[in-house]
Amino acid sequence: MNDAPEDRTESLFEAPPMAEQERMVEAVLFASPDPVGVGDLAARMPHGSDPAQALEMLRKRYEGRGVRVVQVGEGWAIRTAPDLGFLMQKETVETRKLSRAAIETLAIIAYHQPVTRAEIEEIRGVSVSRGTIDQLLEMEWIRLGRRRMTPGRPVTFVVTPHFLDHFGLESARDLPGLKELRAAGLLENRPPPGMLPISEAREEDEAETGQPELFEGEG
Amino acid sequence: MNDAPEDRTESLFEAPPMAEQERMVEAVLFASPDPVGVGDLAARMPHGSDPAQALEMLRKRYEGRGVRVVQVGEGWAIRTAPDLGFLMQKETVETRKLSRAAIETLAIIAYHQPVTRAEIEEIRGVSVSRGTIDQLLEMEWIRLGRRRMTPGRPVTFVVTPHFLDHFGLESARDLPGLKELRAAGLLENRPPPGMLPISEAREEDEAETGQPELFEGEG
Amino acid sequence: MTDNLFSEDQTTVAERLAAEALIVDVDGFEGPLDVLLTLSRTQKVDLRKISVLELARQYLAFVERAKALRIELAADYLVMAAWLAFLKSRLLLPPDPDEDGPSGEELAAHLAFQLERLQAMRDAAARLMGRDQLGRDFFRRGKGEDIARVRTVTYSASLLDLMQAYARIRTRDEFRPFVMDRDKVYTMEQALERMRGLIGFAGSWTDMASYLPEGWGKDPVRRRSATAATFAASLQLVKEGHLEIRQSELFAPIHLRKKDIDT
Repeated sequence: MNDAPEDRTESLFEAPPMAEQERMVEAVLFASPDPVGVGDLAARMPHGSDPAQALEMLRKRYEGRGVRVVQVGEGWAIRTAPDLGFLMQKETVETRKLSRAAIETLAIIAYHQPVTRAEIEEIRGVSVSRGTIDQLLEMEWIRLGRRRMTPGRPVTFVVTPHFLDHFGLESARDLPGLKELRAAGLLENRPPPGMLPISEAREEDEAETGQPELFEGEG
Repeated sequence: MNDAPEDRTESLFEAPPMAEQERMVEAVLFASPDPVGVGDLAARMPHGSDPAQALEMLRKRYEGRGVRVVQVGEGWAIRTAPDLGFLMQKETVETRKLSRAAIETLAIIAYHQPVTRAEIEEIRGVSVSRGTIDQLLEMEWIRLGRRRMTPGRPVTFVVTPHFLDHFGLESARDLPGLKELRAAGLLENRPPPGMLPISEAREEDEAETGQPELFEGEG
Repeated sequence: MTDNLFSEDQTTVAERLAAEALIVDVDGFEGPLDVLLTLSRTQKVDLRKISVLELARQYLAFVERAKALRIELAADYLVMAAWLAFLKSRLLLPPDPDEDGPSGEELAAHLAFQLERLQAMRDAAARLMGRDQLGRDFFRRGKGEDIARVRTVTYSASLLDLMQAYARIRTRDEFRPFVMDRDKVYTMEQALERMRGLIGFAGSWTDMASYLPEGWGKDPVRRRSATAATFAASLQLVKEGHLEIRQSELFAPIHLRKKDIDT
């Protein structure tokens, strides 16, 4: 994305000084409610600019301020400092409407992604209603991932940048307690020894239906 | 929410330190969709705060940055620095296919020029909207020719050098004739409509088809 | 804890109340695994050290009591009960050397793993929801400055497009765009309008066929369309409470009657 500064001097159009680039990144991030990718920044800034470095400078500058420069997946955004939330007029938060099933399903998708519906069902020990998945899809917190290369080619689910933005996560790797859970083996898809009723149901599901018909044309 | 500053513990009513107030103003201005008045700020901030002073500090802090604190009417807002406005524009060049109506109209003008609008309508069998003609004029692919010396003295249309340039033609006479169109398989469904040149075929057309009832309501 | 493994009477009143509540609330549970997880809490130990045997006993007792209270349990609860009964016997009896398959310990370990994993996911969900959230604790820019899109549209057309367009015009004579023949279609809106004017007089049961508009009864295509529209309109009027409709048997004539407002 960014050329080394030396190469640039050869170029006809010299990139603006770093301080100026920082201002530019600042202006663009301030103007945008949604995260902006580094590539997008580069496309808007003068040729030869180094948005990544400008971003890093800007991030440092806003440390401890009322707003912060945060990374959201592949993008960057300015968000108010969480400790000042009390000053804002609260929106009615959508999360209130989320059922326990939806919250658990969301967590399972986030921690186990990419994960199939059958796997979610095995972990929860109960079938996942279509409405739950639909709601999460509608909120754009999850999306369809690749199909799993197993019989029935079931679709998988993964979380979105929108989800990361909502929960203030740089990436899915920053989910709280992820390392510990992995270390404890709790994110493994451990095959049951013999026949557990729940897993049995799941295998049946995958083999027979995998419910691909519900998601047709989406993957 | 952290109540970190020690001052606050002393008295319920002691205002937070100025730096903290500045953070608050920063966050509120950022998150608010509309400019925020000083009174509004005071109402939201802890008792005893001095939003006017905090605003002034914040305004100074942003001097020369990519965004500025500006007064808008009675309120205050954060806005992009005027010299960076160019970053807020995204230039996109969109290439669109010419509409079917436009390309047909253009073809008729090219093959039959100079041609009046009524003649175009006769040949197409449907009315030609003003927008279509305007679009072609704007693209400078057609221009007005001489008026026809017939009752009403209607204007005629001809193609421009710009048109020839775009289609790689030296003159409109280079356009492939009906015979060649047929040889190329573009004209198959019809027995030869008489002779080339085209103008003859055109007269025949006028006589045969017409479909005048479709012309109605054309300005 | 081990004391009350085999003597149910020693459970405390509180525990028994909790168990009762469990059954009454069975609808509130998200499946058998959820029940097992809830039951396992009474053991008050780390999930990794849980006694699956004790858990199986509790679960079976739960199902028994549900039966006694005539609470219908969903099939998967009963499947789990059967499986746990099987597991219990495997855990209690010495292993049969002739039998294949996983040992009782292996099965118990997996169940414990499932419970631990479910609990871990619940904790993770709680931690996730406990995080600062956008629009609640931190905020985005209240009003984004719209990126002005300076859009330059250029139109393209190739010589081939031009020629094809011209060829299309010159060959259009045989071509007639497809248009639905509407003169044989009677719409529901038309039927509805007609029927609204007529139902006031339909005090007694009348064959729906008599409501067909004049001139639509002979041609079969027109009759079909009119019948369908009239029937749809009748249903609409029934729905609105203006009309009653009946049919004595399959394919019998459909009768309509004005609905009395009082009844």
